[in-house]
This record gives sequence, structure tokens and C-alpha cells, in this order.
Amino acid sequence: MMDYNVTELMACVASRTLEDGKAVLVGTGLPIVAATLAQKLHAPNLLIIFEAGGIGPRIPTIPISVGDSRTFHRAVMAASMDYVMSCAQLGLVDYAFLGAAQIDPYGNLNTTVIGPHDRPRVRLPGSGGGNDAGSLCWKTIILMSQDRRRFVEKLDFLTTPGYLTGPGARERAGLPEGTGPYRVITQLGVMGFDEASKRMKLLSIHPGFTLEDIRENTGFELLIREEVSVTEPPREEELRLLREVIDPAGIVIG
Amino acid sequence: MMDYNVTELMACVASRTLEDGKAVLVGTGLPIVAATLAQKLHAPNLLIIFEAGGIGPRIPTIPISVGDSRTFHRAVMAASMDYVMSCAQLGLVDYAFLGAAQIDPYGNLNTTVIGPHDRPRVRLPGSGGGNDAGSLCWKTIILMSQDRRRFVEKLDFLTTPGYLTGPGARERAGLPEGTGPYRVITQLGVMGFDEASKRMKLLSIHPGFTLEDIRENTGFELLIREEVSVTEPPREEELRLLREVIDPAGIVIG
Amino acid sequence: MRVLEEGRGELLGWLDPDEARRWMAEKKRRLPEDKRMSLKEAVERFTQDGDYFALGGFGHIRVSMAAIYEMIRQGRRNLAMAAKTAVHDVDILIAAGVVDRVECAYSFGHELRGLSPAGRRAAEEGGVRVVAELSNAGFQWRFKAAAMGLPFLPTRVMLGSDTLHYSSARVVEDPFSGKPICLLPACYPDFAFIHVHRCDRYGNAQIDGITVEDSDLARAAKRLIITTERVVEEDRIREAPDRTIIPFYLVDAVCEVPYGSHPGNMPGLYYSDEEHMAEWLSLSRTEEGVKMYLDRYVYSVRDFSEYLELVGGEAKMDHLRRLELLEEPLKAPWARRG
Amino acid sequence: MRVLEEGRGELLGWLDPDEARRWMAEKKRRLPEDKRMSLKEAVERFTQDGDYFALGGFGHIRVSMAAIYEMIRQGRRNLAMAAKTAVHDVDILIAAGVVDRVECAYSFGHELRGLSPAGRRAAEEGGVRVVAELSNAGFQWRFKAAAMGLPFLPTRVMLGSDTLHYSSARVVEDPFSGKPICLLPACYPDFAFIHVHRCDRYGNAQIDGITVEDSDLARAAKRLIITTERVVEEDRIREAPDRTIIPFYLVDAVCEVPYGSHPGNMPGLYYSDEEHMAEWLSLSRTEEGVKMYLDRYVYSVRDFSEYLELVGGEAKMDHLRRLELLEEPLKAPWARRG
Repeated sequence: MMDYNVTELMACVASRTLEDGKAVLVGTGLPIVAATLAQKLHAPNLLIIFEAGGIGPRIPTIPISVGDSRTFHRAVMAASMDYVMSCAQLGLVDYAFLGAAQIDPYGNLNTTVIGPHDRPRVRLPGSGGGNDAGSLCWKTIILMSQDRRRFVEKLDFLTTPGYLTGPGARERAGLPEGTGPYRVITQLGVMGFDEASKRMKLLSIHPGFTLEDIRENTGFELLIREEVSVTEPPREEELRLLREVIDPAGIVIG
Repeated sequence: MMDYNVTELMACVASRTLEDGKAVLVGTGLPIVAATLAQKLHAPNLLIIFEAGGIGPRIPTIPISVGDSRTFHRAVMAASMDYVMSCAQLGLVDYAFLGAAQIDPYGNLNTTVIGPHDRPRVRLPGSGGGNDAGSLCWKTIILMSQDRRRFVEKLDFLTTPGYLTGPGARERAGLPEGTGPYRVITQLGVMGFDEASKRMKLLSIHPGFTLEDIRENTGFELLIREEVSVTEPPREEELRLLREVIDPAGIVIG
Repeated sequence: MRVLEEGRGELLGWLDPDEARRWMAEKKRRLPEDKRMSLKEAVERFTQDGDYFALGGFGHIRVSMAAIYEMIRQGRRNLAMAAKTAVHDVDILIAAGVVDRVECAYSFGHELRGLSPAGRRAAEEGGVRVVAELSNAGFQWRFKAAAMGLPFLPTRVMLGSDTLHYSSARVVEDPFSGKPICLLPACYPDFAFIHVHRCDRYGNAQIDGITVEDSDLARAAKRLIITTERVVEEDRIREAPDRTIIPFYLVDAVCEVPYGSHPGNMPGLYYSDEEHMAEWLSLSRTEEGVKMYLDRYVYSVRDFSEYLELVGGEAKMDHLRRLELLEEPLKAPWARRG
Repeated sequence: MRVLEEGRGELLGWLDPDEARRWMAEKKRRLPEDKRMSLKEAVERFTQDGDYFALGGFGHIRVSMAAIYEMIRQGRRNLAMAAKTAVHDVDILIAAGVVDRVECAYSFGHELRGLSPAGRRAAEEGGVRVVAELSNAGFQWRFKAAAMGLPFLPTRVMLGSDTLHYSSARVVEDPFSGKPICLLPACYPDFAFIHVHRCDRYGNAQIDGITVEDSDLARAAKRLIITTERVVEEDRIREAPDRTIIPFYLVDAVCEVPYGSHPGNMPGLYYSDEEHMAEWLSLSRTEEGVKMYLDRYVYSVRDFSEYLELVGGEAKMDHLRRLELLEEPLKAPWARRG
């Protein structure tokens, strides 16, 4: 078995989720690493888009910010936030990556506050482009740590809509039809969402972990796919690209 | 007395109406000639704007279209129609020039049809940017021919709002406060609008014409300023600029 | 949302925003593909009888005239046109029997050159129907609403006018200011042609000078055909990505058509051909003249390059280039002095 | 227009569109004037205690950091900030006691570098109040509504979320689709600083690369101060008018401040200074550290050029230029490997 860390594993799993010839809205950090890895392997024509305006760049080194000059280096277009967000609203963006401090069974996300809004125990950054991506892109992929304080029955604050209260709720709220959370990738496993109930459902467990580990670290009842698989660990080529080509300084993958 | 034609007179009168340091939205033809003349005389810093996107050009020769390359030649900005119209909607454009086939006592304009809309006797171009300019710019200056078929009590079609039905009507319709027609310049004289009633009012008569000429060529009751003046005829310098510098080929002034 | 007033004009090109999203997701491919093809093929594949369409550019500037001639040649029928600032384009399309309905902001006129005999005759005799009125900004913002994936955009134009009564817009009370405001419905034309200075084989396109409404129209159009003065290498585009106005994923076809805006103006490259325009304005006073013009310049040639030879070839194009660069004074045959 | 839902957030920066028009007509001069002045003077004249303001750029990119240091130095108080993607800017302004309220799309974080100790401490201890929540696109479109002279723009973001409940947006039924839609109220900040690559003495400004939301923010701001890497001759601007992002008539002051985005990134010119950022992130863990940083880099210097000397002068700027041009590899002190 290869030696790898959890960030590397998550990058590989996230990367494999992306299809060639689709557009993905990425934030800095793990999402850009995953998207770049996909481009170098199975998805050479993945279109990477940054919310600040960069469209289809040839990324020379990992950007530190979603808007820095690497995000539109030899891009097909250096546009504006309005342009990118409008394209997403128009249905042209297939995937988006999101992170969160809390998630609930319907994939709703909190990145705003822990505790009451007016006097928070922990003040987090807020929506940023998260609400926009989670509202407008077709499939959102959530990358986050899994434990009982983060995987909760009820959020302290619903920053970004997942499936809200269940089937049809997004559409009733006026959100675009057919959109919503697609995958939740953590240090323990990969979750999807049940088509009928829109509740979170375990798809695969990372090597070395058990169903018990997942349950212990989830603060709500998780649906379990009949045949839960074991996540394929990082392949040698994936690790080589991550460590030697994509993030040699260890800015993201450590 | 200088020898001049009616187009030259109208260009001079229109030109003198414009103030330095203001912005004017112009169409091709007489408006651009008048605005350029003003720039060369009393309003060197008149900001000329074209609806298709040209802002503050150094116009080398008379443009044939509101969007041709002369309209943004060495401009401060070559923008878009959205940009220009948004600036007008935001209150940044002081003057606009309009033409019309019909005008009524409140300065409402018809450039769409003579006769019924569905089977017009004469089909005219329609609003173009006219409705936009007449809705959004602070003061509109109308340049047109005066006769009983054009100066009518009731328009066949209200393409562009003047004062609609009188005081307060623009605001009740939702149009920007404090805007509306400012001057009507014809081959016979110059009209403004009465502050209280918002009806058209004669301000000056061109040299060689009489109040009777004006009345005979107006299909509604025109208010008359107590002391109607005689329009100042074109000055030598104005005519020289028009004929030798601005429109040597006679494209507009004939 | 209480509607205070509703225009009676035909609502052309509107899509529910969810329908529009489905179209864009399925039909607009994010995969870069070589989309170069002949204009003949592009017109065959991407335009259909009965469609509602729009053209990039403005008036006589940067309009894809080559596409118009090709649509006439292929005998398209019953098209409805978004006649934003439509001049020679709509005139010749009506005259040739291609367009029979217009949503009209500006048509039937040739700006400084006067009215358009052919289009106006058709409008007055019923050969073409104006199914909705609009203003220029109204079109711009209908396209922008679509480009933004919205059902409508608010505006303060059109209010109080018959232009509104005969449009597809609606007036509501703004919940913030309490004042009436006009809502312009999004407009997604079935197809659009946009003529540009340069693009790569995938469709990443750059325009010099004013962009008019083409950034928005490019996103609004259900099918988008780029005609371009030149196809350049992808790297040329990527050297200056802040000059890109249209990204490849909006584009269905790329057709290289030098001088494709003739007889109109292509900023920086060539000025409008006023001799040719005068010929059309003169001939189109009669139906016979229209037929003569179309036979000569459209039906008797196979493609746009043959047309260019007919209108004067390289010598004429050189002349138009010098006019554009202000190296020669303009002589307009329709002008009063010479 | 029936309101289905109304956010409880404070409505900052909204103006009735007619009030906004009056401001723009009276205060924005269409007369080109030489607006060059020192940043000290611009901050004195165009910023006031209690104002609501916004900054151009994005995160650590092309933000007018020089203006921020100057506001701190002049002791501005009780400002409310449009914290769109606010990072080092909002953090240091909160730490220095300049900003006590934010409308928050993104604050209290340093993107890849982690959370911001100073801002977060203030938010949790009540030193700064978040008076409204919003999303990034929400801010973009609040500015765009203002830029277009509209009371609001519709959008399909925010719906169904607490972000909406704590915002100033409202939900209505779209009269075209019948679906709920979110209306974002226009946002006219009292002032904005936008840092650009070049502008002329009148304020005609050009930006290389992405423009983020600055085209809209420039029109939305009631008072607009341009800080620029270089003041160039007017003719340089007029040679490429399609590169102009901000026309002079929107601009109240022009301040030439080379490296004015330091420690952030200025695309094409210099990369972010991660050493300096790490110093702040480390020092700002305590109030004493905050004081030490401000004393060293703000209060003890007279202006931005003295600050530049302190942070490393020409040698540091050369290094940041080489980083930007990819001539040196980035070493981030806060990164896990080297």
C-alpha cells in the first residue's frame, strides 16, 4: 500500500469525480489541486473557472487566491465576477467545489457562524461565493472534515442551500431546477445523496476506516448504500503528479 | 445679413443650447454637427456620447452611423450600449438630441407609425434609442420640421415620452424625476416648455419668419412667451466652421 | 407581484430560466472543438425557417453581412428578426422574403442615408409584420437578462409610452422605492451571427473598439455562429485574455470570412462602402430593382468571396481600408455636396 | 409587487434611484479636470467617519492597500465596510479600530492562509458587528444595480438560505415565470478606492486582466478615488479606448501610488508578499502584536513610500516582480513544506 496523507487522498477522490469537457468552478486550495490533477490525467479538457473572472487558464503554479494572476494566466478569457456568476446562473457551469464548517443530512452548509448570529461563538468567513456556487452550479462537491460537530442534524446557520428540507424544496424556494449537492468527500469516506429522499448516503469508505468510524463521526442518521465500497487509494501516478508537479512546495497537500 | 440655409441655422441654435462640461448623447446628422460646433466654440469640454458605446471621441470626420469607427476615434472609452445606457439611467447624461415625425403640445414624440400600428400609412423606424434618451437624459432637445401634420394635438403613436399628459405625469409613470423635453428647434423658431403646465411655448422666431408663420404651422395651441425674441442668425465664424471644418462634404448641412 | 400594465406585443424569444439553463447545459459544449466550417454549412446547420434571430454589431457596423447574403441564397423563410438597430441587414432580408416578422427597435431606416424603400414598402403593404415594438436599450437589456440567466431585467425606459403598450414588457411596482418600474423579459434568440476581428478555431473571440451588445447577445443566443475576419492560433488569444469578448463554449460555429461586414464598416479595418449602399438604395425603390440587385449580388454568386470580386475586389477593399484609416476623404453619393 | 420574504439585514448604501440620479448629476463632473493629489489629501477630502465604503480588486489582488494604511493613519472611525471578498484589508481595518460594522460576503479569513486572528477576535468579542450577510455574487449585483441606475437586480442566488434572512434582499414572485426570485437592492457606497494599472490625470483608468466587479463599483460609488501604479498621458489612454474600464467623469481623485497593492498581488507587475502577510498573521494573534504591527508599518511612517522602504524597498519589489513573472518559485512561510 502506498504511503499518502488524507489531503492527498481527498484530492485524488475529488479529481476522479470530475468529467472531461465539463466546467468546474473552483476555490483555492484542495479544489484547484483536484481540478489540476484531473486535467493531467483523465480530463485534459476540463474547463477551470474562478469566480473573480479567470476562465480556462493554464495554471502555472497554485494560486493563493481565487483572483490572483495565476487564475487567468494564458486563460481563454479574463472576465469579471459578473461574467462568471452570470454564466453559472445561465446553467453553463457543471461542477463547483465547496467547503464547510457544518453540513446537515440534506447537504445544507454553514460557513457563517457557530453559535448565535449576533454573538457568535466562532465567526467564520460567511458565504463568499459559496451560496452562489451552491445555488447556481449543477453539481456541488463538498470537501470537508467529518466529525459529530460538523456533520449535524441542524445547522447553526444555513449559509448555502443543499436540498433544504428535502425533495422539491430547492425548486419551491426558486432555486434552479436539477441542481444540488452531489458528493461529500471527507477524510473518512465519500457520500452522495439519495434520489428519493435527498438525504445523505454513504457510498464508499476510505481504506483503513470502518462503517463504525463513519457512524461515530456523523451527528445524524446516514443512509448506507447496499454495497458500500472501499475507496480506491491514490495511485502512484496521482501521488507523483501531486507531489512533484502540482504542489511541489506543499502549499496545499502538506 | 449672412447667407445661410435652414440646416445651418438649426445647427447653430442647437449648438448654442449646449453648455461646456456637460454630457450629450448624440445621434448622427444634425446633432453631431451641432455638438461638434459647440466644442469648437463655447464648449471645448462638451462630452459627446454615442449610444452604441463611444464616449468622448475626437471625431475626425462626421460619422455616418451612431456606431461607426469615428464615434470612438481616440475616445476616452470605447464601451458598450449597456454601459452608455446605464450611465444615462444613472443620471450622468445631461442632454440628448432627438428627431421626430410628430410632436404634441407636451413634447411627446412619434417616430413609429403614421396611421394605425397594424396597417400603417407610413412606417417609420421606431424608437431606436429615442425612447431611451427621452426617458433617461435630463434635458432633451428636439430637432424637427414644423408644420401642421407634424405639430399635432394627438400623436398617432407615442414612441418617446415628453411630459405625457402634463405636470407630474412622467413621475407617476415611473420615469426619472426632473427630466423631460427642453427645447424644440425647427426651421421656424425655438420652443421651450411652460414650467407650470408643461405645454410647449414659443421662445424665439427665426429671422424672416413671423408669429403668423409659426401659428400656421402648428396644429395645436402654442403658448407664447411675453417677449418673443428673434433668433440670433448664424455668425460668420459658425458658418465657416460648419462649411470648412465640420462638414466640408455637405453630408449633413447640404 | 402585481402587474400594473402589460404590453400587448408578441413575447418572442423568452424562455423560463430553467428551460434556458437546460438548453445551455445540454447544447453548449464546454469541450473545445475545432468549429471551423464554411458559412454555407453553418447556415444550413444552425438556422431554420421560422426562427427568431439577432445579429451582432450595430447599424452598418460589424454586422455579419456575409451571413445575411448566405441566408438569402439558401432561401430561408418566415424568420422573425430582433431588429435592434437594423438597417441594410433587415432591409435586404425583408426584400428577399427571408424575414416576415420583426420585433422593432429601429428598422426601415438607413440612418443618415434616409429611409429604406424596400423595408418600408413591405411594412406598409403587409409583407412584413411588426409583432412587437421596443427601444434600443430595451433590446440590450432583454439580451442581458438572458445572458445573466434571469427571467427579466428592470429598467426605467419605455414607461408611459405606446412603445411599452406594443412591447412584451410589463410594469410593476418596485418593492424598494414604491415607484412603477418596467420589467423587460429575457430574450434568447434561436440563433445569432456575430462578426468579430479575430477568433481561434474553438471560437474564443476578440472584438476591437465598442462591443455594442455582443457580450450579452453571445450568451443569450441559443445557437451562435461567429464570422471572423481572421482565424488565429489559440495562443494569440491566450496572450491577451482580457481582450476576449466571447469564450469558446458559447460558440457553435466559426466561419472565416474576410471583409464579412461589407458593405458595412469594420472598425480599424475598412469603412462602409457608400457606393454600394447607394446602389441598393436606388435599386430598391422598385421590386424590379430589388430583383436585379439580388440576382447580381446574391443568387449569381456561390459565396461571399465571389461577391467581393463583383463589388470591386482588392482595389475596392484597399479603398475602403484607406477611408477607414482616414487616408482618403469620404465621398457619399447620397450626400448633398460632393 | 407582493413580497414573499424580506431579509432582516441592515439596508446599507441603498438610494432611491431618483436620489442617486441627483447625486450623480450634481457631484460627478463631466468636465475633465486634473484630479491628481496626494493620497493623504484624497483620504481627508473624500472619506468621512461613519461612511459605508467598498474597495476594488478581490481578496489580496489589486486592492488599494495604500488607501487602507492612510485611513488608519488618519484615524477614521465607525466605518462600515462592504466586505465582498475582504481579507487583509478588512482584517487590518478592524484591528486598527477603523471599521466597526461589516456587510459580510467574505471576511475574517485569509483564503489559503487560514482564518484572520484579529478580525475574528473582534467579531466574537463584539468589536465589529456583522449588520448584514450577503454572497459574493450578491455584492457584485448590488453594485451592478446601482451602476445601472436601478433600485434592484433580480437573482437566483440566496434563495432558501439564512444568508438571505440576514441580508437586505427581498423575495417576490417573478411575473413572467411565476417562480420566486430574489431582488438585490442597489448598493451605492459612500466612497470606494479602486487600484488600477494606469490612468490619466483626469481619471480615465485601465486595468489589465480580470476586472472583478470594478466596472460596476466605479459607477456605484458616490465618491471614487483611483489609486494607480502610474499616471500616464491622456493620449496613451486614447490610443486604446477599448481598454478603459473607468471613464474620468466617475472619478473624484487620482493618486499615483506605485506598489499600492502591496502586500497584495498586482497582476502582471508584482506578486503578493507572503513574508509580510505571515508577519501580520503571526503578530495579529495578540492585541500587543496588532499594536506593534501598526506602530511599525503605519503610525511610524508618513506615507506609503516610507512603508515600502520598511518592508524591503527596491530589493523586495524586484523579488515580488520576479515571483509574479514566474522567474522565481513561491515560498510561503505559512505552507507546510518549504
